[in-house]
Amino acid sequence: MSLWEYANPVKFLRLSEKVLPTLWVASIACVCTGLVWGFFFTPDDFRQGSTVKIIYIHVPSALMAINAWFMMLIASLIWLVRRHHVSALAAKGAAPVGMIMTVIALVTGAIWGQPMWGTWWAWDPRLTSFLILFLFYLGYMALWAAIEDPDSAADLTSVLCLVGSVFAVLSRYAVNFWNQGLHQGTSIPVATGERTVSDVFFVPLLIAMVGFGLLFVTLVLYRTGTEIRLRRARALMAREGQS
Amino acid sequence: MKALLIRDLKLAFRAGGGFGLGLAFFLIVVVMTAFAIGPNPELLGRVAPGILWLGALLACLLSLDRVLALDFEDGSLDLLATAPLPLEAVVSVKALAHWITTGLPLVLAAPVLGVLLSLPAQGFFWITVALLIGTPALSVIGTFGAAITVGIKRGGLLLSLLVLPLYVPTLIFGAEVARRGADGMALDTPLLMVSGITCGVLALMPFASAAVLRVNLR
Amino acid sequence: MKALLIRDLKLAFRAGGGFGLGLAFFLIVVVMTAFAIGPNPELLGRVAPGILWLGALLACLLSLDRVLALDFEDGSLDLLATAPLPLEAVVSVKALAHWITTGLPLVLAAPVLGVLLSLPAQGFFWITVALLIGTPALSVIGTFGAAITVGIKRGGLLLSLLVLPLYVPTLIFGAEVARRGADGMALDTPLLMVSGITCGVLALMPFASAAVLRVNLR
Amino acid sequence: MKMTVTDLTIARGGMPILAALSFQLTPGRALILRGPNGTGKTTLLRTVAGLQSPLQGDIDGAEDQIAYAAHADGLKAMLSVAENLSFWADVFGQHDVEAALSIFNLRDLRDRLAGTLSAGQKRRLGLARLLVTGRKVWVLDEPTVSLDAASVVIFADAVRAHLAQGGMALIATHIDLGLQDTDVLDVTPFAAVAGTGSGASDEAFL
Amino acid sequence: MKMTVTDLTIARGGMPILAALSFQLTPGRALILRGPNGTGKTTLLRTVAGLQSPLQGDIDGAEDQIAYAAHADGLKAMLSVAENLSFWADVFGQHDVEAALSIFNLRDLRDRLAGTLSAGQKRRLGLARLLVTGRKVWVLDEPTVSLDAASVVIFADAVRAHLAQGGMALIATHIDLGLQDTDVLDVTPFAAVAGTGSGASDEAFL
Ligand code: HEM
Ligand SMILES: Nc1ncnc2c1ncn2[C@@H]1O[C@H](COP(=O)(O)OP(=O)(O)OP(=O)(O)O)[C@@H](O)[C@H]1O
Ligand SMILES: Nc1ncnc2c1ncn2[C@@H]1O[C@H](COP(=O)(O)OP(=O)(O)OP(=O)(O)O)[C@@H](O)[C@H]1O
Ligand SMILES: [Mg+2]
Ligand SMILES: [Mg+2]
Repeated sequence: MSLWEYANPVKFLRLSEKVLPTLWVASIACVCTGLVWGFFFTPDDFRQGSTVKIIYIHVPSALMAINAWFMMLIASLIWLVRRHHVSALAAKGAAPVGMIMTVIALVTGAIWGQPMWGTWWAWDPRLTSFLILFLFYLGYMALWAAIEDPDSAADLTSVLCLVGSVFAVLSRYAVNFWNQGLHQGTSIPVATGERTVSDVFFVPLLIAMVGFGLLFVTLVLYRTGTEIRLRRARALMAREGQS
Repeated sequence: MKALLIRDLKLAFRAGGGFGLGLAFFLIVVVMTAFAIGPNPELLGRVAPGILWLGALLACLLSLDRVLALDFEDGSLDLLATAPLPLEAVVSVKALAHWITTGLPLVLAAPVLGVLLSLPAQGFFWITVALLIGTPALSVIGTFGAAITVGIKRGGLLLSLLVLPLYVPTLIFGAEVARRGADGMALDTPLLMVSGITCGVLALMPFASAAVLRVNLR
Repeated sequence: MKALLIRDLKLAFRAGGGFGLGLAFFLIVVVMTAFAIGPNPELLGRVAPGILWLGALLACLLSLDRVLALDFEDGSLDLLATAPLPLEAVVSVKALAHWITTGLPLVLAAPVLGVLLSLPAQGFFWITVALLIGTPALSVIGTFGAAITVGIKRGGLLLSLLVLPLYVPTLIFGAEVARRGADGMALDTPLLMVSGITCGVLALMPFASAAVLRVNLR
Repeated sequence: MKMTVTDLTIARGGMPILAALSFQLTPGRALILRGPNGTGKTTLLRTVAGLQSPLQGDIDGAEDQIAYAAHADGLKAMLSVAENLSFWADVFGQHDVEAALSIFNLRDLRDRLAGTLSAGQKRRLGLARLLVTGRKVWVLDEPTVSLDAASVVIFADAVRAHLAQGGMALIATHIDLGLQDTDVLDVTPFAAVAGTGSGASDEAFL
Repeated sequence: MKMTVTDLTIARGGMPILAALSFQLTPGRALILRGPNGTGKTTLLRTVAGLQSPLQGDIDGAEDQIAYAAHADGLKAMLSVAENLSFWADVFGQHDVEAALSIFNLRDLRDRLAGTLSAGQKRRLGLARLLVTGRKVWVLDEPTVSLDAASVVIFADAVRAHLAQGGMALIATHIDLGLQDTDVLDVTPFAAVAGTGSGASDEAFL
């Protein structure tokens, strides 16, 4: 049995209905532990004071925001190549989640920036490229909203997602070139060999990130399910109207 | 009239025209400006009020060609012209709908974008006020432009050509209010001017628009 | 193909779409900015390159919705799709026509407007070069946006929402070239990047546009 | 009350195309306009509907009486059939659209977006609009375009019903509508002879 | 060479509307599509013309053979009649437009802007376009809309001439075109029954 058989909406629905409850519990648990631990059971940073704790929301959301777009990119490719409705709908369902994550990253970042850099916003490359990412999310969702016929919408948005990704990467470099910023580089071990954050901060951060990851998966599965049900209702109604 | 307003709002939302788009465009213009001018916050801060006004203006502009042209193309305008309600009412309602879907959101969004352009703290209140008073004028004047160009297919560019000069006074005084507000200077004169322009325009423009529209329909 | 190009140019001129309008809009945007920012020449001089790019960008944008939508509405696109020439060729020709009627005039006009914004002397050459290299990319990317939104009536606003983010790299590097040129700094990196983007886009975009267009026609 | 058109001269693009045209609409009767393509029927109808002003002559008893329907149906693709109809009903101060919907049997299409209708369905909706205007004088330009036989009959019945209630109708058409005892006016003989278009905007230059 | 359509299923808005449709176009003969409004004629024609892809079945011998003419004539209001026509001639690699102009007697309108034509004149121009494509298969959607009797005859003659040269024609219409010995296909019986639309995009969700 191949993974593809879950490309069948009905099968997919059944599966997601099975796993969703556990996913909900797990993700919420992780997020809560991560945040609570991070907020209440870690010492204040000697330099940043208690403001450092915002990192437990900021970083995970930021990462998820990027990953969401990756996931959409892959889903779009699958739709274009194999034309599985589920993947198209998954991309559709992921977009709002990703956008919210982006907004959270932006807002928490801004809040953080006030004490750290003494400004709500600075045209730092990473910040800026996040703003651009936000714009891409906006356009993508607006396009979904603007087209009635679901299949055309799926096709168009997928192409937009591909082209958009290319330009997003380009923009990232452009922005870097345009302005070297004050935002610190990544220091997650997976990203770079050594780390700049001590374990005390790092463990809860890790948990929080896992939690956000799970939460993202949960939300996407959930939203995809909703989209599928909508399409199903639509199909049934059409059948009614026809016969 | 109520029916017309409701319908226009409905269309604005369904056809992906309304609210969101104008805002997004506003946001983009601001971001683009930053890219174009460079990240230097002090410099950005100085041009911020002007740029915000410019962005609002362009966002209005871009949505103008939907105001009347759509109804003209599908014949709705002909039918409305033979309907009981006077064309003056029609254009006013259209302008109102345009303001609700475009102007109002811009007003609400302006402060947020002010942050992006590192607008001086005391500027936020005044840019909002200036836009709140100014944008209705933009919509009404814009509707006039739309009425003039309604015959021309995709007259968007021509439309903006006709309208932008008419926007100059509003822009100048509006930006002045915002700038002085940001620098904490006295600003009652420009404020009065903006309000004056808006009131005058609201009172008189609809007749001009209706007249022009009649010409275009025949 | 030649027939198509000639026809599009003809239409652009007759329907009051081409040449003049884009230019005029460019001019107006620049003037408006001057108004909005205030008369301080030193400040203007510093933002001049960026503003010129911004103006060019918006002028392109505003004329984009005429590129394909008109032909879609009157059924020409359906007929062209059944005609011997491939859609890739059609969109390329359309982009070319758009550039000739919009981009090219802007390039020629930029130096003149530079004077209005008191652009530093050594900046003139480079702003022209930057625009000359950059604007084709704008037209081609824009055509892609037009192809995506062609089904949507008066999708002008949505169009710009989709296209502007795609313009970011071109804008950044283009403006960088202009700014560095004005400040007399080394500018080969951004220049290379702009050229690179333009070439890449010219080579690949038409296929994307054609694909999208096919979807919209069905 | 009746509607009288006396000694009318109409122009398109500054040149008169129909001259010295006079006719009358009486309650309960329909007047069919005939004439080859390009004689000026559409222009005439637009003039009668008050959408353009005549060069000469006058039209009495038309103001606020006319429901005009032309090639463009004034439908919004993004509104459902019912929404489209009830909008026009509101504009004309009417209320129920059910009657109109069922007469032109659009009942099962009521929640479909107008943009997804077929040519004939669109046209039916456009005609249903006439019923919700509550106007006495129908001015119709080729109403049966792209209607199938059945729908043409439905339309004819609608017109008959309208006339029966003392309404009037001025209809330009190329095909037979199957309406009995209607007056027919062939506009061909009234074609304006070059130069007679006194009052045409360009005359002044001659 | 002939054109064969076998076991075709077509859809609009994700639901099949015509199913299991098969027919053949043979040189020298015209096939008239009939059926009430909304049965799917337009959709069928668009599919045959390759403007949308069928759910099932295939269409042979159509590629680069088809001249399609629908409700929208693809005319540019700002181009003169002659310019409009010669543009399409160029696109299809043809050259003289005089023949077409005179057949649909548009000679005296040749320098008029297409935007100022009357409905029927526009339509005549749209049909004249067919002659300059040099394509063998004409696919026409309600070609005689808003044409007067005389023009309908002209059109019928044009079709006859085209067939006589070994051309083919697939025509959807509601009114009689006065073409002799044509095959008629009523699409009503092929209306897709609910659920049979295997492959329809939404079927997967049921
Ligand atoms: C709105 C503004 C901001 C945005 C969009 C933003 C975005 C991001 C992103 C995308 C990451 C990436 C995760 C990674 O690659 O490691 C990140 C991490 C981080 N950001 Fe921000 N950021 C913003 C503002 C700030 C501010 C003001 C601070 C405070 C100084 C800050 C501190 C951090 C830290 C400490 C990390 C973790 C980096 C690491 O892995 O060590 N950010 N942010
Ligand atoms: N701007 C113009 N300049 C010159 N002639 C014009 C102009 N506009 C329209 N005409 C001519 O006016 C005449 C009347 O047009 P109209 O649409 O009224 O004809 P019609 O009777 O409705 O024809 P049809 O039956 O085809 O609809 C046409 O011959 C048209 O060519
Ligand atoms: N998006 C959609 N969703 C559901 N049904 C649709 C959609 N689009 C079109 N239809 C239906 O498809 C059917 C076929 O339309 P089509 O235009 O092919 O009919 P037609 O035979 O050309 O009718 P006419 O003779 O009126 O032109 C119509 O009943 C229409 O309502
Ligand atoms: Mg007519
Ligand atoms: Mg049809």
